[in-house]
Amino acid sequence: MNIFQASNCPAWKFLNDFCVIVLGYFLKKKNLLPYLEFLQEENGLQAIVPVVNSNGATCFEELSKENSENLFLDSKAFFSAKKFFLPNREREFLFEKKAASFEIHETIKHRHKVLFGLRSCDLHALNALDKVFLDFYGYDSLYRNKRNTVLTIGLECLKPEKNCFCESFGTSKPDFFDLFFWEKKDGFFVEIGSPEWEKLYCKKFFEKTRENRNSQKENCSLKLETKNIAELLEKNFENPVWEKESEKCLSCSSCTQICPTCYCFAIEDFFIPGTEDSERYREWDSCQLQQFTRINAGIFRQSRKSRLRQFVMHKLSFFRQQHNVHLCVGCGRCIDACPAKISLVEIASQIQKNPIGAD
Amino acid sequence: MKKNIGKTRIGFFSLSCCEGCELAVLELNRDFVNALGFVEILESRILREKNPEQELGIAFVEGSIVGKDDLEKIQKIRQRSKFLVAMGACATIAGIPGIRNSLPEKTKSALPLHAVKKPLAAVHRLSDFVKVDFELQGCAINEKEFLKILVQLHHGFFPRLEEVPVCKECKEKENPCLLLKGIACLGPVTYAGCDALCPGVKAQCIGCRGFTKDANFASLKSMFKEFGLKGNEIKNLFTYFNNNPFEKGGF
Amino acid sequence: MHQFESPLKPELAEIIRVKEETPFLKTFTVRFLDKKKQKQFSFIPGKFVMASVFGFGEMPISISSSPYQKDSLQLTVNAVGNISRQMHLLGKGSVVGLRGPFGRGYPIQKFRKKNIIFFSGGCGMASMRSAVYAVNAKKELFGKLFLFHGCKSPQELLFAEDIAKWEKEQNFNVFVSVDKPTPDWKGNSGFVTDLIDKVDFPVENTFVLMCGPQAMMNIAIEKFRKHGFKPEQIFASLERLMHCGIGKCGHCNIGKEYVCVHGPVFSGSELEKMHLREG
Amino acid sequence: MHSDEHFSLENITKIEGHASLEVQLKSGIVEKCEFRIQENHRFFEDLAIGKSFEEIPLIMSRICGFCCSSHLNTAIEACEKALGFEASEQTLLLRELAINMEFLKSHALHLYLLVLPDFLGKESVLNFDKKEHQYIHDALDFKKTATDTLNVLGARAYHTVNFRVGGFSKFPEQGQLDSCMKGLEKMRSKAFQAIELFSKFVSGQIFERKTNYVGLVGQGYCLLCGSIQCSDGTVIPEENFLSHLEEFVVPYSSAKSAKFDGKEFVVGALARINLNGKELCSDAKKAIKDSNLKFPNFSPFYNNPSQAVEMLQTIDSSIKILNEIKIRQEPLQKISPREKTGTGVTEAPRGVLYHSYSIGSDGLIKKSRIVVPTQQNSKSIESDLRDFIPSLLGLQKEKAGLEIEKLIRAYDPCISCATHFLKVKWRKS
Ligand SMILES: Cc1cc2nc3c(=O)[nH]c(=O)nc-3n(C[C@H](O)[C@H](O)[C@H](O)COP(=O)(O)OP(=O)(O)OC[C@H]3O[C@@H](n4cnc5c(N)ncnc54)[C@H](O)[C@@H]3O)c2cc1C
Ligand code: SF4
Ligand code: SF4
Ligand code: SF4
Repeated sequence: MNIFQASNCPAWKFLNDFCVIVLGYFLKKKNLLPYLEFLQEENGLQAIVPVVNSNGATCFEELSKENSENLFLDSKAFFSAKKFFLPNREREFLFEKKAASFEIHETIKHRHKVLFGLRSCDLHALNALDKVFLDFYGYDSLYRNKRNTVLTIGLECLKPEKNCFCESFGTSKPDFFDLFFWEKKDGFFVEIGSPEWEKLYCKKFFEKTRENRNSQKENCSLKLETKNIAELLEKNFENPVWEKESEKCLSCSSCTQICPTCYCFAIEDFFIPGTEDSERYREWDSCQLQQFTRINAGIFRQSRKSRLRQFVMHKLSFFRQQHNVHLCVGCGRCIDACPAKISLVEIASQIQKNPIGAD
Repeated sequence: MKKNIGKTRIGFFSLSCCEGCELAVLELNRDFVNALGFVEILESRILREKNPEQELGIAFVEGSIVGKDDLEKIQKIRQRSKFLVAMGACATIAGIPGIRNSLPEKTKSALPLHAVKKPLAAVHRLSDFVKVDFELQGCAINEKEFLKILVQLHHGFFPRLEEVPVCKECKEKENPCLLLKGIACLGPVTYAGCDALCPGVKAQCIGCRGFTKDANFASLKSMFKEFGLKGNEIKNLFTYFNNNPFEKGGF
Repeated sequence: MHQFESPLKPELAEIIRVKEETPFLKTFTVRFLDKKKQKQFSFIPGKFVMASVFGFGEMPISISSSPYQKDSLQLTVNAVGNISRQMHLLGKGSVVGLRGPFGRGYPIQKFRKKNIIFFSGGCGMASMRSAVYAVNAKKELFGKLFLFHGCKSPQELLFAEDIAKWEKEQNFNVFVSVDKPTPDWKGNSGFVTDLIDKVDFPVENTFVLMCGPQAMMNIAIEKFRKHGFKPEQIFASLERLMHCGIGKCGHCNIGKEYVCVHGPVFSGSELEKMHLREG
Repeated sequence: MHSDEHFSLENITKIEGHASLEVQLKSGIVEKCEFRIQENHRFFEDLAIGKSFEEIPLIMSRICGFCCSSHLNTAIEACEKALGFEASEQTLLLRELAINMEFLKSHALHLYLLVLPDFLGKESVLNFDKKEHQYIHDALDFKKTATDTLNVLGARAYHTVNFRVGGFSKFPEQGQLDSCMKGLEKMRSKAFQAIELFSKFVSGQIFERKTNYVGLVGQGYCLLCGSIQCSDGTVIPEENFLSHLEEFVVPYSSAKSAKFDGKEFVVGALARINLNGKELCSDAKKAIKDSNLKFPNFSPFYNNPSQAVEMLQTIDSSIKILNEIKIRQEPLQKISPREKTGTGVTEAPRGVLYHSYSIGSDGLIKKSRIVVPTQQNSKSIESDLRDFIPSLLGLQKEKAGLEIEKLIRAYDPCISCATHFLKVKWRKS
């Protein structure tokens, strides 16, 4: 694995957490775009940046002449950068019919990318995905190949949005990055997070600095008590809150589509028209849809209640029991995106207020 | 060893509709010409002069059932085809012609129904009268979806409608959600497959692909009321396309 | 940069024999085209493979042959949907894809010197047969053996020949029940779960292995518990939708478990903690 | 065919919709000639009642798959006039572009897929041999260029979604429009070939019948707005169209026929060039000259080469629009309703199309009225056949039938549209 192991190393963590002065550089704000263009042109990386797209939504796109004016740096993007690791539709294999047999061609296509503008929560989300796709009963090569060719540049969040609650999960402090840009007056303090960072180094724009990375981030107004939440929810599987909240739920699956850590996918085969060859695709799926658990004997999570519960419980309880981290990084995107205004923070705190079997 | 499957014999038929779905198939362009390599179009009133009635592998039928002659026609088609695919909103959810079903009683009774030769009391989708093996949704249909199911059926794979709402594709397309802006959108209750076409151009989904079985109408309607929509506005929206007399999403 | 071989990549395997078991079930004997792969392939009963019919998709199928059968393996497939129906159309010489074995099988090692009750319903017999074979091959190592099997009608009785053979064997108590018997059916009729109350079996030192529809297993577990079985004595194999088989796609998730990697065989004590009835 | 013959063509194919013909010949004279439109009514005029003006265009688009954009834009025009709203210049240009592309698509499909097999002596395009396959590719290429542009403009080629009363829900992006232009430029040379091809087919044609031609005339080769002109010299504003139109029921058909100022008339490509040929672009004029076409022309068969000429015309005028336009994103105007009636008249590929709506103060439609081209032409089709059929005497029946169908097809009748707008009083016998 190429991700810098040291970021997980306790000594390094100690240094980062307790020393105010960290090794780093300074990048002037006006140099940001030239720097990204430099990475694209000189270092041969595909630069992915947060922009406002033509429909007015904020999302990550490849930097180009057209969208360089639409760079969006005010807060986190509405749509996360998940699609660069888990595209919503991706070919796994091509099965070529050869006489009576087949030849299997694997999709190996990836460009070296740099993802700029990931917020602290986004970086933590990547870490959660890594747990599933890099070392949980084996790895997934499609993800792994992409992950290994992506460099990350984080960006500090100064002002949390209304639905942000990253502090509750401790995901407000960045971890697992190659470079991290801390907002300063007319520039960024550039913190180094991995040995890979050299690929992102640019003598022309990076200045030596005496600045430090002191964060001016405001606190989130939304809070969730996360201590013991996994156990609490497990005990409250039959809490009436689920039924009540799910009455509003449209089962539109927006929450799972937009969540930077939701990773479930479906695999399907398609014939190539006019041939005996076929392709195997993987596509985002969602636990909010009935088809998600349909087998011959029936649908296991038929009711809206059980599907909504699966989403929240997977985030706050199940994943925690499997991997020791929550599958939620507190970005609040699912709350932003829900047309029915269902919030997992709200559900969890309602259960905290009125647990069943409290004794 | 797998047998050589040969060419699939298909036919296009239209009942009462605008015939846009059959034209939409031409949107496949080169793929359409290539498809002629593995299918044989035996019947099509637009493309063929002589249309003798014969056994078909797949019959693609567009249009809704307005009169008894439509009904007789579809029953005959059903008899001689192995698969029947309903094509487009008219055939799957009664569509625009079906607005007739949702007219106020007064207007409805004043309709010059005798202008239809053998009128039925309501406009129907195909599955009300005959077994439909697959429904290609949309007004007009999505040509890529058409090709997909044509190829699947050709190979003996029976496609099935999945309960996926438009919102899923809307999110994949990274459109800003209209419901969040207080615009009434039927995306959450409508079958996906159009690549969230309408929200993609900032227009609300008006449900041309039909309502999912899993739809939560009560919640959506109360949301629309909160947006300030009046009763008849909500009804108009829900019955834009979804007008089948037996299933109208609560209207 | 080093590329990683995909764990999702199927290995090619050839169908060398097809046997029609019942109108909807066929047993396919398959062998990897790659001889080395075939040689390396070993599994514990209860494990499954992901079988691809190219162009149609991939599905989890339990291995129904004996783990001691080395030159090939058997898959018994129920034609219920697209992939399985297409598989039924394949004949000798057709090439399919296989991945695996995946999951956790029955912990047969633990059962030495113990009595075993095999309890299966419908095509759950597929994975059960492998376990029976494994145990039966070294019968001397185990205690008393019981087999309960239920199916809808005599016509749908799976592996009738095997069952007939086992019936004749010593130390092997076989009970088959059909839901809807035909006039010429001489065995038990009614739900197989009813047999639990009718048959005498030891509870001490006995393990129950279970595979079948979830509704059947729910009742059976309840009944066995009533008869004094402890949860640790029961092992059941669950069925869930699976797309990847390696704990990534999320479909088979139940609580903290993934059926494909933590199961499909779970012990009764694990099952008690799982949310099996979600509604 | 004998001089005394009764025959009917059931289910005329390769036209848009369901129609049939019944003819009675006696001593070489056509005694009865009934062009029957057999589509079932879908009552579009009634469906509009009670819908809001915002919904109307999308509903009316579904009248016909062949000319959905025309119905859509005509309905928008009618609603906007009723509401007293003036669309921005950019919006109007894009609408005009859409109509132009609709013409290109519709004409190409009609000429290559429905008409051409007749002239090549083939049953269907599906029976074209290898050499003739090129025609299918040409047809699809024209269609693709047009629908690609419509896709950019309206998100979908058929039943476009973002043309709205008040403008566009979202304007296309400049970059996409530029690539449309490239596509159109590539098709220009093909359009010249098309004119040559289809004028060849009519070169020996002697049948003609003088009649009246009606179309929109105004600035340029106008399709979207102008005043209505008749070849007899009458010029009237759009709103008055209906008062000059006399509609009447024919008992055998499910669609009404119409007369203009008491005279039967023809609309469509031929009518447009006959009336407005001087406004064609210079290349179209040159192509007309090069292929020895004469306008004004009174042979209905000349409708086909006229359509081919219009293909070039629409390509050129689209390129002109695309050259001019620089997209600015404008928000969709929110229009407050008022009580009034508005009328929209445009040229659809098959001729003059008329929509009129009375909107109430609540924004809901109270009354609607639609007149479509084929309905206007149906009387002429019959008269042409009356004159034409006697010239076929002595021909084999099958051949005669084919000639008759050729003439009907030359009109490019669009039956789907034609039936839906009439309240027919059926005589109860
Ligand atoms: C660990 C494990 C072991 C297994 N072992 C075996 C075995 O040994 N033998 C065996 O036969 N099976 C076994 N199965 C079950 C087998 O995997 C499934 O039967 C198989 O995946 C079916 O695939 P399919 O494509 O043929 O069916 P699908 O086409 O996926 O259909 C499956 C079922 O869902 C229904 N369905 C699917 N989509 C829809 C829809 N949109 N609307 C309505 N209904 C729908 C179908 O009608 C059908 O009943 C096992 C499963 C697991 C998890
Ligand atoms: S569950 Fe919601 S808040 Fe948590 S990471 Fe996903 S989108 Fe963000
Ligand atoms: S805009 Fe409509 S379709 Fe898109 S996410 Fe929102 S509700 Fe769903
Ligand atoms: S968004 Fe809705 S109305 Fe638009 S095409 Fe899709 S299903 Fe039809």
